Amino acid sequence: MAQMMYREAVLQTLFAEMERDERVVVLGEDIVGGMGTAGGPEAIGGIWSTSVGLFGKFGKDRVIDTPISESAIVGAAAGLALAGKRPVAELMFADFIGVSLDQIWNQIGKFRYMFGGKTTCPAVIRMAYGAGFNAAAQHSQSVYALLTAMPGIKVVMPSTPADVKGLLTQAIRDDDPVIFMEHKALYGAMGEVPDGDYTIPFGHARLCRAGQDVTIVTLGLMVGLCEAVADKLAAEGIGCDVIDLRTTSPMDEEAILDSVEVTGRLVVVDESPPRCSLASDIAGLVTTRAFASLKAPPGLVTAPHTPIPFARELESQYLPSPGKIEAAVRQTLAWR
Amino acid sequence: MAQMMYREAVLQTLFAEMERDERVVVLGEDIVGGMGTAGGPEAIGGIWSTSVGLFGKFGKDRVIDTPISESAIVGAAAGLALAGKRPVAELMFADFIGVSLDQIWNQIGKFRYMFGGKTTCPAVIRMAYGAGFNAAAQHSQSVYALLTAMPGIKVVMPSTPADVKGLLTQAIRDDDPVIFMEHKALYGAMGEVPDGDYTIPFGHARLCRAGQDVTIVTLGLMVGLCEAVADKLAAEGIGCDVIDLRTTSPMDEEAILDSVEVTGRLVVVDESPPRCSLASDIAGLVTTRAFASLKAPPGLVTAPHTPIPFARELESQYLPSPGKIEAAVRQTLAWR
Amino acid sequence: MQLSREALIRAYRQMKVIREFEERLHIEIMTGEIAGFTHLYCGQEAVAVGVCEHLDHDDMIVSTHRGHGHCIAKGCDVKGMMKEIWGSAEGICNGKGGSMHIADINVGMLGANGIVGAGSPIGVGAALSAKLDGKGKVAITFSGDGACNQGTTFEAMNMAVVTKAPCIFLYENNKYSEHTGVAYSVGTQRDIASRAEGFGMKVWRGDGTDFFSVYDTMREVLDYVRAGHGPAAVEFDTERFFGHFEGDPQRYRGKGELDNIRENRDALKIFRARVAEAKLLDITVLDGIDTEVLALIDAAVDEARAAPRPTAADVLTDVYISY
Amino acid sequence: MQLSREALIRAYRQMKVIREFEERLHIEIMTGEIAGFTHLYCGQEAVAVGVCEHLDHDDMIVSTHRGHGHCIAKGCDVKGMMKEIWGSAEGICNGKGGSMHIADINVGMLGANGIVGAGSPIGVGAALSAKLDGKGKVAITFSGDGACNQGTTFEAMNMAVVTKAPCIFLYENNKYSEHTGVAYSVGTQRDIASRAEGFGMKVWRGDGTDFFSVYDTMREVLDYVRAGHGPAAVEFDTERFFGHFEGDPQRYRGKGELDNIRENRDALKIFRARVAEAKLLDITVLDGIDTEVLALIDAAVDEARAAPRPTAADVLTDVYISY
Ligand SMILES: Cc1ncc(C[n+]2csc(CCOP(=O)(O)OP(=O)(O)O)c2C)c(N)n1
Ligand SMILES: Cc1ncc(C[n+]2csc(CCOP(=O)(O)OP(=O)(O)O)c2C)c(N)n1
Ligand SMILES: [Mg+2]
Ligand SMILES: [Mg+2]
Repeated sequence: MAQMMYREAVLQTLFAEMERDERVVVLGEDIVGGMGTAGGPEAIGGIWSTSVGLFGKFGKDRVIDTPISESAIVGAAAGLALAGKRPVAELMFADFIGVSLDQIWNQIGKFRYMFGGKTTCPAVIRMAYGAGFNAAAQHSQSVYALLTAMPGIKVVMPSTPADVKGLLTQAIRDDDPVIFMEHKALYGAMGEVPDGDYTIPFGHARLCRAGQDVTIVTLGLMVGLCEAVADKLAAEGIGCDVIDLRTTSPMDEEAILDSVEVTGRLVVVDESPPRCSLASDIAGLVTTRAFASLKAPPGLVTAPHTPIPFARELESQYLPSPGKIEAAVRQTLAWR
Repeated sequence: MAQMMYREAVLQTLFAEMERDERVVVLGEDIVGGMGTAGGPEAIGGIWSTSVGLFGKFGKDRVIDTPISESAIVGAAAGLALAGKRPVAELMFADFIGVSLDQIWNQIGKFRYMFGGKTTCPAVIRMAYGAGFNAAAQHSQSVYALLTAMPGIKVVMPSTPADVKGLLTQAIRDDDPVIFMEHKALYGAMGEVPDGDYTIPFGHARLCRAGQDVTIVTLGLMVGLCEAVADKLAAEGIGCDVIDLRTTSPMDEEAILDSVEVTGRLVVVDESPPRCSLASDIAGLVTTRAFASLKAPPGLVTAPHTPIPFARELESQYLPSPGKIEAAVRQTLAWR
Repeated sequence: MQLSREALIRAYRQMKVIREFEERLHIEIMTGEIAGFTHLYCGQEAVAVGVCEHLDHDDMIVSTHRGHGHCIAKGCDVKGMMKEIWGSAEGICNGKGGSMHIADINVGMLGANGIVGAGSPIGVGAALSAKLDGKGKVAITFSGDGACNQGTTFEAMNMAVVTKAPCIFLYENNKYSEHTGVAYSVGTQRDIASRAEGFGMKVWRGDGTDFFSVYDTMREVLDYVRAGHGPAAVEFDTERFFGHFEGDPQRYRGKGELDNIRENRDALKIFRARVAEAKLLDITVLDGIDTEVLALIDAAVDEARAAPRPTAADVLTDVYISY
Repeated sequence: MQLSREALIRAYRQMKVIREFEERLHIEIMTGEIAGFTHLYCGQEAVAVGVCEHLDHDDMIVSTHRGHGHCIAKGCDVKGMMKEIWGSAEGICNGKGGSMHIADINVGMLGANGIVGAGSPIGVGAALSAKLDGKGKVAITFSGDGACNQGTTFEAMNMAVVTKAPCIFLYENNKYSEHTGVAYSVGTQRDIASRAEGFGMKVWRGDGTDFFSVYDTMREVLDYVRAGHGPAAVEFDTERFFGHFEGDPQRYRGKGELDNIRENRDALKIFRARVAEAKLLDITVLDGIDTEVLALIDAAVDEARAAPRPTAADVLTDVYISY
């Protein structure tokens, strides 16, 4: 076991997988940093420091710094994957799916099906998502609901350094296309990371807290907030299951349904806006599949149906907070 | 009242609004047709025949045929709107939001908010959506859930020629950005269209059939299927409210909730895949806001979590059908 | 024209297969039996074949919505393609893709594509893979005069130049994108190659109705790219014999335009004329091939018509490898 | 250089306002008081001002993530901008946009933009609006040497050429996109203008650290575009004094590079030198402006710091006009 930051877990996993499998290729903007400058390559290593040292070790054909051309980045990953490589492309911000969506949604996510199951497209698209830095409406979004809605791509959302390693290793080895979403506000988070090689299978949620009274389903940065709320409520004798989904597509439906069968009460905590969201997806799942168990209306704690505002006061109000989560849990418990 | 086709209602509304307001400008690929050819302009008038004759009447500065550059089409609409015009851009297929999403989602949909409410962006983006022509995975999608998830844009889904006229007129006069989705399989549908000028406000659903037993919420092409099922069941004494949402953003939540309060049973019929869908959105709405009224788990009739297949047998199986809708209604009724 | 007799026969045969595949589809589609949108490649045969005759299965191509010709030229199974277009479970994509989504990675055919311009970045990726392998292989992306206006195409060109990817941007200028003329939609007027040159690539041009022009041009282009000079672009002037899609009334064509191109710009006629003129082959050999090809297409259609249909359960498979 | 005394003073003042606005932000940001990502325009003042001094409020500009200079030059309220960056409810966007999203449609400033390359198509739309109005107005889109690789930028150029939109594609080549040099990321090496030329536009080039070079070049470009010749492109060679964003350690810079550009490529120093050389103004006049501007910036910061903060309820407003 080593203590390391979330961002270090990303870097070390990329490093390990590139060493293990020479088909692994990484590409993205400034992932080398310093190309074409007096300072020279590796002056940076990615703006999130998740690719430092890869270029020096693996060279320019496997660590490809690209122009600002996200469609071409994702498209190149698609072509590399079809040609038998294992590309890991980086979108600096998840918001840039806007300029590259076709290649994710209509290309990478559809090849296998359109081509009759006769090909694989093992591309990984990493992207930094989420709010918390007052980066405003175009650099703070949590786009996982949009991507989860799209058949053919798997969507992975690690919340801890240990999960980063296990899930990213799985993503790179997985034969299907994977979106790997790293929360910007977690990059500096420390955690224990098991030594050696391991993978975490997709579609297996993690039970972070166990309790009998309410099921809290969440993911990414929100996990920590929910754990804190669960701990606070536990002191009062209120028991919460806190489920970290880890992957939203595939999603561990059984873990959610099993828990709700016991608790009868559901709260979903989701950093995205509410419409056609993961929160409503899970509410829909539970209502259709565990209706008889449900004792109260689900509490959905989401961002509002607005773009993400800039000012500190506004952004913090925009985001789910421990206070709102706690209120939702209490409201669910108080029902009837 | 005149009888006309859905596509004619689009064309006549564009014509009428262009005559009424000289700020209205239309743009898109082949909307004139024949530019730069021996046949000359207006050889076509849009592949859906929804812009025939506009060029001859309003000229090249208001009827702008464009290269195959969807980002630039939507972006140009954004710029026209910011500059005070009323652009109506056409994406030939809704699937092409893939290559233009940024301009819809991060630009048009966010200007007003990001700029502190000090500007408007009255752009309309029309797009042909939906399956039924065996056009396969990249030309058949129903992207309304993705767009509904995005704050800042209104999403409109007419199901009849009369609604086309009222809703498109409203869309063009609305000061907010509007996505106007026309179902390919409805273009040839005939219907009565009231004469004269009228608008249908957004966020007001239409009750197509009234009944006490089950609430069926649907939209677009699915409306006709649901009406047929309701009529069949009515003959058996089963009464269905069939609600045509007309707009998914804003959505007429009250119409849905009011109906479910009476019926206690909900079926949603949605042409898109199931995850983070409009179907789950509505199930979530009803479960959180009308929990006490709900007597049975909602039935969600959607496409499966797969891309859209090509072959006739596959596509027809992929789509919601009267048989599946009827089964969902019966299952909801049979519960407990 | 240093082609062997066998090579000449092969090239002609490939062009003829494409031609008859398409002429037959044109007829069959009118009966309503075939579903979906079909874009015929007829008229452009010299390009696909003049290119692909230089390639082996480790060279990769990326195609467009008008992909039948590229697929056949690159070695996709003709009967499997016909079955696919018929929507059979035995189609090359099991009936899931249809005309716009034919692919066979094993022969280096990385997919037709319904999204105009989407293929170019994919080609760059394939080329980067080839570069990494270091065996002198290339990727070729086919684009039309319409597709060259899509942002992805431009991004791909710059990215290929920057990364020195062995990628060839091949523009088939058939003068139309749907119903719009290239003189309108490409700002540099009919000239796509000059724009590619603006991205810093060496460019070539050729006559896309003349197999020999394409073949000879491509030899140079391929030598250049295989030698490691990075990407290149090439534009072929060619013709589309049918409408944009089947059913298109083509009102944008000039009077006599179609007759003229059928008469003077027919890749098969031109091939025959040039072969006869240079006495490269006895022309009856080509007649024999014609007969063979017609039989092949007849058989392909018969088999496609009789082939098993997909079943409801097939909808749910092939989304992922591991679920 | 046929500028009046007033025009010269105005130009210098505008550049100085931009400079001091940014120098001050650079300091204030280090205290942690200002939230978000801030990209400073310092070093490029001559471009924004040399361009906007030709424009009135009916001419429109579209800006980038590095937009403060464009905003100030186009006439946005400086105090409102400072308040915005501070996140105040009295900011020019009520605290909702921040540094990357400043806009003021009333002065023809159609928005800074956090998405690299997104502005170009928007500029084409604004230009099409101007064309429709027929009053000789133009739209100018500012892009960097990085943004010129985004597909949207290319699409916009072609679209403008095809539609003859009075749009000016203005490239500020400060040689860096984030931490990458233009020599790497633009396939045509340092030359963006030649690529724009490849799209069929007339292009100009100028020295983006010299107000007079920019101003004179832009007179020609604007005359050309206002006359109805369609779009044009212009590239200015310029310098970025600070890091890509605040906090950037700039390890990619060469030794002495920053000192050198501060010494020899400073738009304000160059302006002073040229004005002095040509005896256009008494240099003490400029010193007086410096004092004034510093006072303005001090006041702007004081006011921003004291200005009311937005409240929770503000999150939910301004999404739509009609709900
Ligand atoms: C992104 C996108 N935009 C528009 C279309 C619709 N469309 C299909 S083919 C086509 C014309 C393409 O023209 P060109 O590239 O010249 O190819 P050609 O049809 O001549 O082979 C268009 C506009 C599409 N499929 N994808
Ligand atoms: C679509 C998109 N890709 C990447 C980024 C991240 N990013 C912000 S600024 C920038 C560099 C832009 O370089 P350039 O256009 O030269 O402008 P400069 O910063 O030099 O003013 C990058 C990569 C972004 N904001 N948007
Ligand atoms: Mg063409
Ligand atoms: Mg730059």
